[in-house]
Amino acid sequence: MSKTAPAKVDLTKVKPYGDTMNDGMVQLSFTLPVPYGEEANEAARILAKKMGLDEPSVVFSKDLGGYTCFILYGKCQHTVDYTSIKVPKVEVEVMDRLECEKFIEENIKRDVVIVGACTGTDAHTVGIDAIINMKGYHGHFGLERYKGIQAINMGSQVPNEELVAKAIEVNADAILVSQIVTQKDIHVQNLTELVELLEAEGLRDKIILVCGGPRISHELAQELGYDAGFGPDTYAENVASFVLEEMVKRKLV
Amino acid sequence: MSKTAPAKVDLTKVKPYGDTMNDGMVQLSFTLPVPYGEEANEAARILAKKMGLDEPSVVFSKDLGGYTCFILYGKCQHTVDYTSIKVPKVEVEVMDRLECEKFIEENIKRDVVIVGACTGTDAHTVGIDAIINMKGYHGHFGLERYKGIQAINMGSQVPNEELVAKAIEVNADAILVSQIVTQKDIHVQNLTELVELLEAEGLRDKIILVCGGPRISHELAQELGYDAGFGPDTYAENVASFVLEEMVKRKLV
Amino acid sequence: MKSKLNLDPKIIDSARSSAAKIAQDMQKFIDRHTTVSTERTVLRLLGIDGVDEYDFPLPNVVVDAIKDGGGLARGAAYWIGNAMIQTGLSPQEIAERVAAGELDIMKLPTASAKEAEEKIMPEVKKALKNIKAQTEKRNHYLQTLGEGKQPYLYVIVATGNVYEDIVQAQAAARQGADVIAVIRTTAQSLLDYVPYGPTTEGFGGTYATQENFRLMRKALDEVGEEVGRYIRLCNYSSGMCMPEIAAMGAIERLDMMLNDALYGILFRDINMQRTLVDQYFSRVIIGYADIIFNSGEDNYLTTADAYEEAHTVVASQFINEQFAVLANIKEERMGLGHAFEMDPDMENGFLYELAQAVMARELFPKAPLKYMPPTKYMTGNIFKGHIQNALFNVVSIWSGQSIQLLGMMTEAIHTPHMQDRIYSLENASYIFNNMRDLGEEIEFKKDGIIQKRAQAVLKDAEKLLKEIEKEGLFQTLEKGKFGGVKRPRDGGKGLEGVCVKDEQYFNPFIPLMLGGEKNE
Amino acid sequence: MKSKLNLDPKIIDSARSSAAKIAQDMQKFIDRHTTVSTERTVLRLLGIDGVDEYDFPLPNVVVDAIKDGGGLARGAAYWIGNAMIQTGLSPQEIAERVAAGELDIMKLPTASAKEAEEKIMPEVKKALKNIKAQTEKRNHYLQTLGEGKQPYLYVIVATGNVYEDIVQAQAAARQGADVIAVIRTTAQSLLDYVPYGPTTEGFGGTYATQENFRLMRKALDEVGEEVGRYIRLCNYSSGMCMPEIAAMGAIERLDMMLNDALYGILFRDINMQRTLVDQYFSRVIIGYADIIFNSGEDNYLTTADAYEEAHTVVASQFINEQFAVLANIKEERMGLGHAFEMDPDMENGFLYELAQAVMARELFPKAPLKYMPPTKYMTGNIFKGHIQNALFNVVSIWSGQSIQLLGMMTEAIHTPHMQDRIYSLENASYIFNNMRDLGEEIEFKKDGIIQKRAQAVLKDAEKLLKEIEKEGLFQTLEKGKFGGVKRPRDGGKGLEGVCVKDEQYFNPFIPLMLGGEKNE
Ligand code: B12
Ligand code: B12
Ligand SMILES: Cc1ncc(COP(=O)(O)O)c(C=O)c1O
Ligand SMILES: Cc1ncc(COP(=O)(O)O)c(C=O)c1O
Repeated sequence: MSKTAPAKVDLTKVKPYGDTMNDGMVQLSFTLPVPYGEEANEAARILAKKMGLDEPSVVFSKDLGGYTCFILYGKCQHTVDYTSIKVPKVEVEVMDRLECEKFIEENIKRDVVIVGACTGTDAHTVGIDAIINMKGYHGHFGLERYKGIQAINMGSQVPNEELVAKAIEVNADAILVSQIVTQKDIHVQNLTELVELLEAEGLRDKIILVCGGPRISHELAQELGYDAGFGPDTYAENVASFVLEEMVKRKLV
Repeated sequence: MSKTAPAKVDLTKVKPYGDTMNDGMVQLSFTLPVPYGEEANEAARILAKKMGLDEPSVVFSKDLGGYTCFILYGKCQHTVDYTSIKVPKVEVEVMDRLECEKFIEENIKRDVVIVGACTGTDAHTVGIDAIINMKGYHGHFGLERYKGIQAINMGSQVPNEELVAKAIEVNADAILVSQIVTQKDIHVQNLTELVELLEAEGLRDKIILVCGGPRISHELAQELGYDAGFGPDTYAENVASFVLEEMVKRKLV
Repeated sequence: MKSKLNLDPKIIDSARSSAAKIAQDMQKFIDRHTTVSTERTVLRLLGIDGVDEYDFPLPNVVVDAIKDGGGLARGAAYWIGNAMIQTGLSPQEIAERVAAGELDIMKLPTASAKEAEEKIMPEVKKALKNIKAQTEKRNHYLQTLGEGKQPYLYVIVATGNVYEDIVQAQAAARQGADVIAVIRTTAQSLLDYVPYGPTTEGFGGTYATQENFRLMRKALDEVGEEVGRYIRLCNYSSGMCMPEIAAMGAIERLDMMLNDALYGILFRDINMQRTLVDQYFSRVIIGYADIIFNSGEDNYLTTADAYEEAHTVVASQFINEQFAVLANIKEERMGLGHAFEMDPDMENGFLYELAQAVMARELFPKAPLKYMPPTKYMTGNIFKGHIQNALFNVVSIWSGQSIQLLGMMTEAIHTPHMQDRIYSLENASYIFNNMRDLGEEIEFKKDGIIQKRAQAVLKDAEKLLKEIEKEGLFQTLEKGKFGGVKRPRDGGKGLEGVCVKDEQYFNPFIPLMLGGEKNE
Repeated sequence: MKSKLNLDPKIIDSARSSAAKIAQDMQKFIDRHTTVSTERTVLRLLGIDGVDEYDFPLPNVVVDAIKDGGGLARGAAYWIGNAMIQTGLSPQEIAERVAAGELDIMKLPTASAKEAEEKIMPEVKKALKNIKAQTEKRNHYLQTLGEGKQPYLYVIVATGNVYEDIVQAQAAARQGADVIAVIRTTAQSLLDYVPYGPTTEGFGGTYATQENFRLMRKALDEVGEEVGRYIRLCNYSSGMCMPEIAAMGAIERLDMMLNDALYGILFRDINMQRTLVDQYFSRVIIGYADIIFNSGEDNYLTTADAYEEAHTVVASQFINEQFAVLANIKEERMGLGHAFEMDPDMENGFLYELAQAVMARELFPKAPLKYMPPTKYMTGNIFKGHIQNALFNVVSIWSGQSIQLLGMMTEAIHTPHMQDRIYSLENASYIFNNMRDLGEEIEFKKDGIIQKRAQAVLKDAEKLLKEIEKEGLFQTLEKGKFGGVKRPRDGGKGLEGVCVKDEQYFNPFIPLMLGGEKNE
């Protein structure tokens, strides 16, 4: 019985934690297109080893008829240097609704026009409604409720062309795009197409372009040429704060 | 709309199957000893990338207070050559109870003596009872029921020394060891110690040595110096068939 | 049977009678109109199939020609009958020539409506006979192979590739699935035509085409024989092509079809006039083909709150029931929809879900209720999600639901992977077996939380139905009473495909399907 | 309260009265005997602690000396009292000198028993005061911080390293755990001594040492204040050192202790005479310290069939209740054990589990029942396992259990990883909240499957108790009536530590704990 305290984490070499520091324990589940049996289990173990998991153990496998699914545990040997991680985040001081309204009054001094839509063939409006509609989400009012913001929700299944046309028509300061369906990266296509359209119209620099959805990160948004991206649990005030501060920053007031 | 049938599996390059051949989809769950947040998610993604998973996506993470647990999906890029897999298996024609009894009558012509125990500090007797006791398991009678086999179940928590002493005392043909607890590889220690004891007594070659338990594979058993290892869902007839045929093969009759 | 919820039969009757009036009122509107897709359906039933050189379906080519020629008000049946008389060609040949630009059926001499109807009657009868043969084949399978216990285990496949779907569907059937639904590709419901042939590319689903139906039907028959259980096939006929897809389903022996105009209006922004007219013919076909239809009330709870708006589901179920009555669908084929969508963090939420499910069972005792899993409050936490699905399964077996759409623990993440489906099947099979007779065993405390909740929801539903009875269904939809979604009467997609019938209009299938052959 | 199961009160009374006779009969045997661990416990309570140069605990050193000197029959209290009189040293000093070989307490002049008892009485009182102070501290916490709702969420930690355990225990408390149990290292229960100091190496569990208790208690008090909820600490006192560990638990303010001689006999092969004698003193301590004890009937169902042998659980619960009564434990502290262990593939298995759980609640209405999760039929399929645990949680909230040992989906694989525990807590918290008042709402059909099952099990339990009453408990255990495990009366570990008391024997703690100070 030694009497030492447990190992402290080395943040430059982080490993998964099962019940002991650095035991590396990871659970996996997947299916292989091979027939059920000992050989299938071995295939699963070999795969896990290739992933860098020591002592892979198939704790369950099941015959799916030509396919086999597995549950497997193993000890991950890779490490991550946590200290060197920098995640791009929307850099903005979040203001609540009243603060946003005051900000507009003081810094923008006119109505801000925002157009939003769920584009392409995507019919999932709950997300964009949560941001724009009066009622909002989880007790946070939507943009329609903001004095000084004129918000237009175009709803679902809006072609990018229509969205751009509307933005031009109302002279929008910002466009908000929602993308929920991500199968086969359809959102990436859709979002990219919008940027191209805006660029073709010479509008890209004059407008603040924001996207959101459960699989959208700020990083992805920036890669695709957006000013910001918002993921799950976003509220109107997050978006409003960003748009307003960005307008001032980019002198679009 | 192309009109081709889906990709057939290439068994030399098998990848996980989510909903399309070779999409590589794998689910992972683990904990990292880092505080909850975007950086933690990124750490999880980096780790997954090191495991060879493309497009790792953290679909859930939770704050455990200084620790964060994750659920993650990603696309495994490793492949396995299924065609080259050979799994060592207990090579035996499984005889049912009556066949075993006949085999003894015809080929051994005397009572076979088998001693079994759950060794070390392990108190899980259900497994060894399933193999040895009259009643058996899932409708398969245990060895006590076999005519021509004299089976002795020493029960749980049996020190290796006592087991060897008993085997000597009754002049056992085979020893059956059960190991259920595998925490910190205690079963490996325990099983190894028994082999060493038997070797020290000069008994190893004169006895058939078999182990079993939910985490025992034939491969592991052989590595540890056993003649065979049996995992989950073993019945008495599997063990009996092996022991009897091995006795004849090794001329221990 | 005594009501376990102590529901007041007078309120039930009152709600039902309001719903009947709402449906009858709408039926008057429906009876005056036809649509492009209704007419394309007539053509499909008459055997017109295939595509032109631009991959455009022949039924569309012909109906567009009729419409452009100003003849839609008389109905496609008339024009085909007339063309047959004038050219001596079969409907398919006529369509092909129209597509090739070789024939303008609007420029032919015109026979009387009666003559045209008589001319096509043999084709009509043939179509009906084929459909009946499919019904008999299904019955034969059911008698010889048998079927799974209720609640049926219903899973979806959605790879986009019909051949990949088949692999997964067969695997699921082997693991216990009773019903396989092939989810359509995103936005197919907005297409004003039905794609053609086998398809291998779709987003979040696979195109509904007749060939895909046929391929999957065959695969399920095969695996059904293998597992000794008839495996039902389901697809979607809501949307712009309601009756066409219903007809394809009837021809290819689908067993179940999602079919709900209200769904199209609210969740696909399809014009309400268009789709309510379409719905009628589609349901007549479904009724005739002995297909179970599934309505989409469950969807209301994805946009509105499941606790607050529970009564809208009940009200809509009553309306859907009455629409089905008018289309001569048997009670035993009315797969009215509802769902387990309350916030899992709600204290006693399970009790409210249970109250709702038992109530649905009592209100529609013979209906094969379609019970939808939690979706809205599913998260990336697949372990929690698996438990949410478990409670959903508990409510289902307890309350005696009929069709159990299996919840997938990955609902918030992706359309199901092969293993997701297997673990879901396991979840439901375990619970259904382990709790088999629970419903029989249990009584609810008089005036307890459960009874009171059910009574209150029923009362609210009755109230809403009375309002709708007064205002009419169109106006109700304009006000956003269902799912919190407002739709203008003249908005949405497809209004241009609606047309008022002229006096000579006829659709030879409807009368025969409703009463004629059916009861032969 | 009316029985929901329509249980016959006469049968209940009969079963209880048989159990009382069984316990009283055994108590006669107990009263005639003492054991080495009972005597070591007296020493520990008198303040003797620490180890000798070979890491051997001083209580063992002293009791071994007494035993070797032939003095065990008179009790360690006498010999210490006498040594105090003769040497003027404190108990701890005496022990240290014995260990150092400087003092042979068996060779000292001997005072009378009365004198010896008087001499140690101040030490005894001090010990009791310390324990009472801990009880008061617990009550204070409960009053100021409050506690979680029942069923308490009970999770285990088992890393082998007390510091690692602390990390995990605190994380679990933050995620909602109400009780933390530190599983002991494999086979500690077979050690005839209690290890000393903080420990960091164990297999499948962490050594139960007084220092480990203290460290964990402190950690839980801290996190309790952080989360605003008193977090209970549980450990195991079954085994070779039952009363010693109970005493350590009383001193370090454990709130719950697994404590069951039958468990030790059946599942650890500890000699029945030894452990039944030990159990008595351990329960007296537990009762005095206001600790909840947990009995181990759940274990029977891991070796015997849960459906067939359900009545043995009930019979054993009645016996454990009566043993507790004799040790002056309040009903409110009787954590009788039972479990959800039927084969998940059994049709209507849920109904039988529910019947059993509701019955346990009705038979022992005030007892903080300890309900154990599925273990035997757990497999490597963690998804299925998570659902098995969900149904277990459903039964628990429905039937009003008190202490919910959370099932881990990885039960068949490993002792819990940090995340396993979190997902289990989520599972139970979700279900308990979502079904909070279900039990209140539900009545069972008269003479339905559930009522009949409960009645039959109760009847069988009564019958078994009558048999045991006739044969005696020792003989019953020899016959393998519990858990299907047979144990000989003179077999197993530890018989050599049992000894018949002589007439001058005294244990100063028992009378005071039973009646004296307790009611002051
Ligand atoms: C409700 C729902 C529906 C409803 C939609 C009703 C409606 N009017 O919206 C109905 C029933 C119609 C539906 C249909 C379909 N659905 Co759907 N649906 C869902 C479901 C259950 C919930 C989505 C939701 O409402 N979330 C709640 C909102 C509040 O969250 P959110 O969208 O993430 O929004 C938040 C943030 O992301 C962010 N945000 C979102 N947008 C924006 C935009 C901006 C600018 C900003 C700043 C922020 C922001 O802020 C919001 C608030 O915090 C999900 C599963 C799930 N549990 O997630 C599946 C899901 C999204 N659906 C899916 C699919 C495939 C479909 C169908 C395509 C299926 C089919 N083939 O028929 C159809 C067709 C729809 C279509 N063409 O798009 C898949 C998508 C898979 C994928 N990853 O691609 C999911 C994940 C289900 C699944 N596992 O298959 N669905
Ligand atoms: C029942 C049980 C107990 C019972 C045991 C009663 C008894 N008399 O056996 C009790 C309650 C006493 C118990 C106690 C403990 N248990 Co326990 N227990 C289990 C449980 C629930 C089931 C095991 C079982 O009976 N399986 C059924 C049998 C039939 O299967 P089997 O053993 O695999 O045997 C089959 C094959 O493996 C094979 N086989 C097995 N042996 C042999 C031998 C030969 C020669 C052959 C040919 C074949 C063969 O054939 C058998 C039939 O097909 C498992 C969890 C689980 N669901 O698996 C935990 C489990 C095994 N226990 C565990 C632990 C840690 C303990 C404790 C150490 C906890 C503690 N610290 O107090 C204690 C102490 C026990 C000890 N010292 O060993 C862990 C082990 C973790 C690990 N991997 O190391 C498990 C996995 C639970 C967990 N997640 O923590 N346990
Ligand atoms: C009634 C009904 N029809 C159709 C659908 C699906 O239609 P689409 O193919 O438009 O997504 C649903 C979806 O949930 C539905 O509930
Ligand atoms: C009553 C009782 N005591 C003790 C234990 C554990 O004891 P051990 O430390 O011997 O494993 C258990 C285990 O489940 C139990 O039920």
